[in-house]
Amino acid sequence: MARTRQTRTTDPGAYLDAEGTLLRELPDFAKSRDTLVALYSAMVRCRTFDSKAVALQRTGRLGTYASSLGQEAVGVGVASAMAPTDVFLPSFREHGAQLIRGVTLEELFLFWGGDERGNDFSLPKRDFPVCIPVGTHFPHAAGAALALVHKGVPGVAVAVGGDGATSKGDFYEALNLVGAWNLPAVFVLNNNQWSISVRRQDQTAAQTLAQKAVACGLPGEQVDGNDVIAVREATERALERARSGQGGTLIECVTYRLGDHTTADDASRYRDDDEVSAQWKKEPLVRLRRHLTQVHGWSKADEEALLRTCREEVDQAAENYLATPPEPAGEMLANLFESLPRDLARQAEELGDG
Amino acid sequence: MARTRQTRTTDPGAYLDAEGTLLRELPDFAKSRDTLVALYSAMVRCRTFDSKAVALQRTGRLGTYASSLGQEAVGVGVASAMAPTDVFLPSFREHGAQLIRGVTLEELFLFWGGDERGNDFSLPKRDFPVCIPVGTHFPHAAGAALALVHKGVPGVAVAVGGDGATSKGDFYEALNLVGAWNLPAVFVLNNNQWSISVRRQDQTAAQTLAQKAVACGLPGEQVDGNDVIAVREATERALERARSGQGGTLIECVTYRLGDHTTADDASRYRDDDEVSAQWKKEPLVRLRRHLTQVHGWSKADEEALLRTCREEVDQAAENYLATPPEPAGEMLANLFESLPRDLARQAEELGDG
Amino acid sequence: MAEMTMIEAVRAALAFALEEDPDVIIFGEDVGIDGGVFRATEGLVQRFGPSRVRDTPLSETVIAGLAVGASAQGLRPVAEIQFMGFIYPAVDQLVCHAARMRNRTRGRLSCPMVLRAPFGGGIKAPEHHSESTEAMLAHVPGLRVVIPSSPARAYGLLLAAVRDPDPVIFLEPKRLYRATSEEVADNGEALPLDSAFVLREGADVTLVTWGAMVVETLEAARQLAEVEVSAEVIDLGTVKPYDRAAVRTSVEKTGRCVIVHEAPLTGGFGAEVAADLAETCLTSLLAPIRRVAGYDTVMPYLRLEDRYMPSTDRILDAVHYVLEFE
Amino acid sequence: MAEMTMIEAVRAALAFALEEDPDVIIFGEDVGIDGGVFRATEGLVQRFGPSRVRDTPLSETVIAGLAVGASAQGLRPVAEIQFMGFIYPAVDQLVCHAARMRNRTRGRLSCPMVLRAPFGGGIKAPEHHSESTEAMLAHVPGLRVVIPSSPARAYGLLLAAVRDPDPVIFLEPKRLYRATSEEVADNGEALPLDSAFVLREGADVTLVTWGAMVVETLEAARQLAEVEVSAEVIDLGTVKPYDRAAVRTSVEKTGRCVIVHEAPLTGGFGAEVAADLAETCLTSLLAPIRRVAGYDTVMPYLRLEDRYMPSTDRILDAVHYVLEFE
Ligand SMILES: Cc1ncc(C[n+]2csc(CCOP(=O)(O)OP(=O)(O)O)c2C)c(N)n1
Ligand SMILES: Cc1ncc(C[n+]2csc(CCOP(=O)(O)OP(=O)(O)O)c2C)c(N)n1
Ligand SMILES: [Mg+2]
Ligand SMILES: [Mg+2]
Repeated sequence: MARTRQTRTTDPGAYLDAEGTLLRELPDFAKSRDTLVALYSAMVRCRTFDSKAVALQRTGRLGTYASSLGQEAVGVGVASAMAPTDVFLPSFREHGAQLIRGVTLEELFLFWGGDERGNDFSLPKRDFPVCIPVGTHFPHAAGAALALVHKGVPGVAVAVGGDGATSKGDFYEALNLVGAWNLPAVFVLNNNQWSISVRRQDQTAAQTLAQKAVACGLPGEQVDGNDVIAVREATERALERARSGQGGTLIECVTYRLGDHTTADDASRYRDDDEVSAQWKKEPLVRLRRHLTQVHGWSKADEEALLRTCREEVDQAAENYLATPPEPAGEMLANLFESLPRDLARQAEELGDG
Repeated sequence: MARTRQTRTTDPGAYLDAEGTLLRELPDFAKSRDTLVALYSAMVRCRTFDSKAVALQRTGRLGTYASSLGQEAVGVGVASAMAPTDVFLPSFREHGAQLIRGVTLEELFLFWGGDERGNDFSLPKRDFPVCIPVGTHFPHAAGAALALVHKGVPGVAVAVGGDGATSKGDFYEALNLVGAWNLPAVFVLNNNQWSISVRRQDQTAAQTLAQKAVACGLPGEQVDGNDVIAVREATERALERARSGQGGTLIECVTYRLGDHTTADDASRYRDDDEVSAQWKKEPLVRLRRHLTQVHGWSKADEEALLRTCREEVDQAAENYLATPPEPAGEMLANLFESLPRDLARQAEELGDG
Repeated sequence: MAEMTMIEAVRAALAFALEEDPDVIIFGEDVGIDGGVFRATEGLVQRFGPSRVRDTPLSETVIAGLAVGASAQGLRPVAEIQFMGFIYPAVDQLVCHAARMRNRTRGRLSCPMVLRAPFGGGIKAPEHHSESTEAMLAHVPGLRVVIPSSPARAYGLLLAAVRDPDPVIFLEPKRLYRATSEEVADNGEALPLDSAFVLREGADVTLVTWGAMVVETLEAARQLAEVEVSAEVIDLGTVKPYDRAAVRTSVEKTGRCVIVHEAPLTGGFGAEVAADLAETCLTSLLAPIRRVAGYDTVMPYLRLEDRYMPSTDRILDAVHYVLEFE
Repeated sequence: MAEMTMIEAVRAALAFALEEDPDVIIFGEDVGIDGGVFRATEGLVQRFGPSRVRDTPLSETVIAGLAVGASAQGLRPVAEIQFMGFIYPAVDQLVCHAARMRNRTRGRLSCPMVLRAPFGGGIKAPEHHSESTEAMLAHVPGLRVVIPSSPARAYGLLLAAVRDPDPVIFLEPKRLYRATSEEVADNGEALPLDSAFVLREGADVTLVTWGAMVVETLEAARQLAEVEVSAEVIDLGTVKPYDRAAVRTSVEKTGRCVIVHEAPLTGGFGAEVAADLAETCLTSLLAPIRRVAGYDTVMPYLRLEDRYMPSTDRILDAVHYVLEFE
């Protein structure tokens, strides 16, 4: 069992710069127009969902919502590298990844609208629901990885968390276990520079978040989290390592939260517009669109068609969500255990079916 | 605020090898015969206490006990570097350090004999009592360091824990806070290779425990934990850094647990005698005695006198402990709050004074 | 005197405490420039500086452990847990250290710390942002658990908590943060801990409650008055150790008792109140003791939240049951 | 049939479970070659191999979280927490995930996991090695809390826990591990969860208890029989959800009830049992309900431990009080 302990602490690797200029040779998958269009479309779809969700929340038709504006490349890059047999464990900002995994837009709306049925995914049957407590899903990823090994499934458990999550013991304990047991798990850090109002540099004195892997004896790598190609490429390599029995990897994706923390937050209380404006120049969609335009003949018409499709799809899903009546109240008890304990019969009766 | 992120991963630094041969130039303090004799005496005193405690436990006159046999250099090296205004936070195996800090032998016996008065130290008034849950005292050390800064006391909080403790989130979260807030705290790891029956290498894939500091952006250093001079020297440097506002340090002391985990454990269930015998050759007392003998004319008579003094002192303390009647049962309630809440009056009455 | 909401009262008490005692410090997630997600600490870092009001990394274990260490060394930390749903990583430090430092050292060290946390449902927040698990902490010997139910009580009890020589868990019903405002004198006067508040006197039935449920309970009492039923309403204020005498005295007078809390029924703190009455007031009881509580299930997501929360109607049903019991 | 102590019965049940279901795995601190500090897993790693029986690093949070993740993906982990005093870092994972995975995903994922922990006092162990905080966990909706009180019940209930489709906290009274032995058929037969055990029938008073206190309670019943008092002894077995009907039926018959537990009185699970009776059996009650429990303080170090633990004498005092009450 070889253990690499190298950690890149140089500038995060990117293939495309903010202008969409090629910085180095693309990995094979990124030479295909279809693949790049798929990645780009997934990011656009995610952003469309985000803005609809914020709009619904603002008009009182959705609960508190955490937008992934500006960070779409992380979820899309990670999930696009994964296989169906892998298990995905999202934090609350990985809509882009969930959509690629097959969670429907309607399910996402239901979840954020405060309906548990939004977690009853029709497709990625074994993916975990959104984890609201920060960082507690990293141990689950270790457990999922253990189950995959035990069942002989060649899958990998992939968990995504934020920069703030790296301060939680759960993150460290789980990463340490992944190292000690050489489990097929990949932990991805969506480092968007902020944990609500706390800056990345006030969260930890570590120079990079990737170097936290050193504490647990496994490789850590920092990539440009605004370059979907870089994210996907790093994830592919980590998955390959894990699948071939070489154990876990920590990937830090350096990006930026362009929006408020959630719809309940007002980021102008604690950060300058200037900082945000500067970051807008580096956001992930534009650079890929430029590359697509320059190299693959992506046209204005292509762009408009894509936006229209996404909008229609999202609007339709929102309508379906809004038309879904709440569950009967009895469901809150009916789903607690596989079968209702005798002790709860009276309460179930009181709650009734309506 | 300069942050060093260098971590030695070479062989742990030592001044004396197992034979007592000098490996490099001694630090100034270790050129003084008096200082070395004091260090040696403290280790002998600790070992004498250990064997008495084990004997008392075996004859049913003490509770479960954790001996520090073979690891005396860690506690003695660390505590001898500390100032009275520093705050010490021990795990359950740092009797050597506690004794130097001024905790009395009798208090130690009382504590291990199951009497809370053993934590009511007459001397190091602000030192923490032994921490039984593994690793939970590291956050306290961060808090103590914060209090020292806040009160303008030029002290440092020093916590010692085991190799097993490095797997706890408390350790990591606290070390991360020390890094992020640049607090005057030193975390010492007493790496005795075992966490009950779990080997150091099964605890974490990290090559060294010292390198865990990399995750938190502060310096980590590995020293030979069987060389009291090396431990003290590293601690002095770390204390100096902390006192001058440069923040915390992680020190890993590489040593070996020669005895059972506690008197409730039987280490022969999980490790070979051969391994233990080999380690006996490296234990910390012999090498310093050889050095004292070779360089400072430490004589057989000196040795015998020391052993006798220690034995007498320890026996006397044990007698005093055994002669101390248990507290009145009412104390268990009387000390819960500063003053007894009305609600507990009936229970206090029921318990009575006897 | 100034008109204050509960969140303003909390902030005023914190400012008063910071002002009066240099050893008082505040820390937690986003308590600095952001002023806390509910704005309890708004303006405090500007006024008292970042050494008194500090943002921590995102680690509840370390927040609690830091408070233990700092308080044991002479500070008076007032730490914030952002939502009670995230208090569990702090429980180990509370149970194993904060609650017992004084006992274990026979008074040599102690933990005069306060851990504040917004709690309870009713604001349609995301998962884990709405639970009420005061009973778990109220079972821990050595902890005080205090729950205010009005701006004035928040102000007075929080000051008492900060000045108390022992650890206090201070749970703030977030549903009440901005629900109403009242005149509060920002004069540094504390209210006594361990004493219940009789919010309304009555003769026919005793309603015992705490936290946000005080609202529904008072409303029930008001509606009962319309039908000539006189209900006494007791707000425990301090849940642990609670004012057993006040509850007993009331039930001895009324002979009937309904206990109301938002937390799940089974093992909720209402069980303790009922059990105490079943031991000490049995002969005064004219009817069974009813508890109106949350259901024994996970607090549902927001669409069903209203169906989970005890309502005035459920309280009235229980009152009528005990009134009509023969 | 073989004569077994409780620890042997636990081991036999674990071995049976490992044998019958390849998805059962065991992990925890020192559960491998060491066989667990109490030897519950002795010989299992040799028999089933290190992929079924694994030593974890020293991290209770990760032990619980690992169990959540593994069980949600189809394994049936039986994890060990070395002592209940170290369970608190696992509480967050239990409350926030294990207890609600099924509810939150509407049944898509669930956590068929068991968390075993030795608990309770009476063996003169060091600090934190002797507490009983079952009430904290019993308040959490979605968790089952099971406590055996004899070798046969340990065997049958543990097998039921492992086979149960939902999370079970299995607390083993360590004082009973080697206290007695009895014939246990190692035939894989489980005992029903959620059902109380009537250990002794009686007509004059109902004694409700669980865990190690069953010993003192049965002894009290024996002594009462000598003075012609017939006590019914009920062992809850499963504390949450508990068999309310069994307790009610008994108290309706006897009219008197004493509840015995080792945990501190206030907010202990005995409060729930008393509260339920105060609601449902008031008219049958001939006397106040007494609780005999640990004091509301930190479990003392070993020298005063005996003074803390509820004794047969304290139980008898309470029984005489309720018998003589008028
Ligand atoms: C354990 C826990 N503590 C506090 C919170 C409240 N909270 C929600 S998100 C958040 C910040 C998370 O920051 P980060 O991990 O960087 O993720 P981001 O929101 O930036 O994606 C906090 C403090 C929580 N959800 N869980
Ligand atoms: C949180 C916690 N879990 C489990 C235990 C039981 N336990 C006591 S010591 C120990 C091993 C500690 O190993 P290490 O940190 O290396 O210290 P050492 O005993 O070797 O000095 C364990 C598991 C404990 N005391 N605390
Ligand atoms: Mg972030
Ligand atoms: Mg060790």
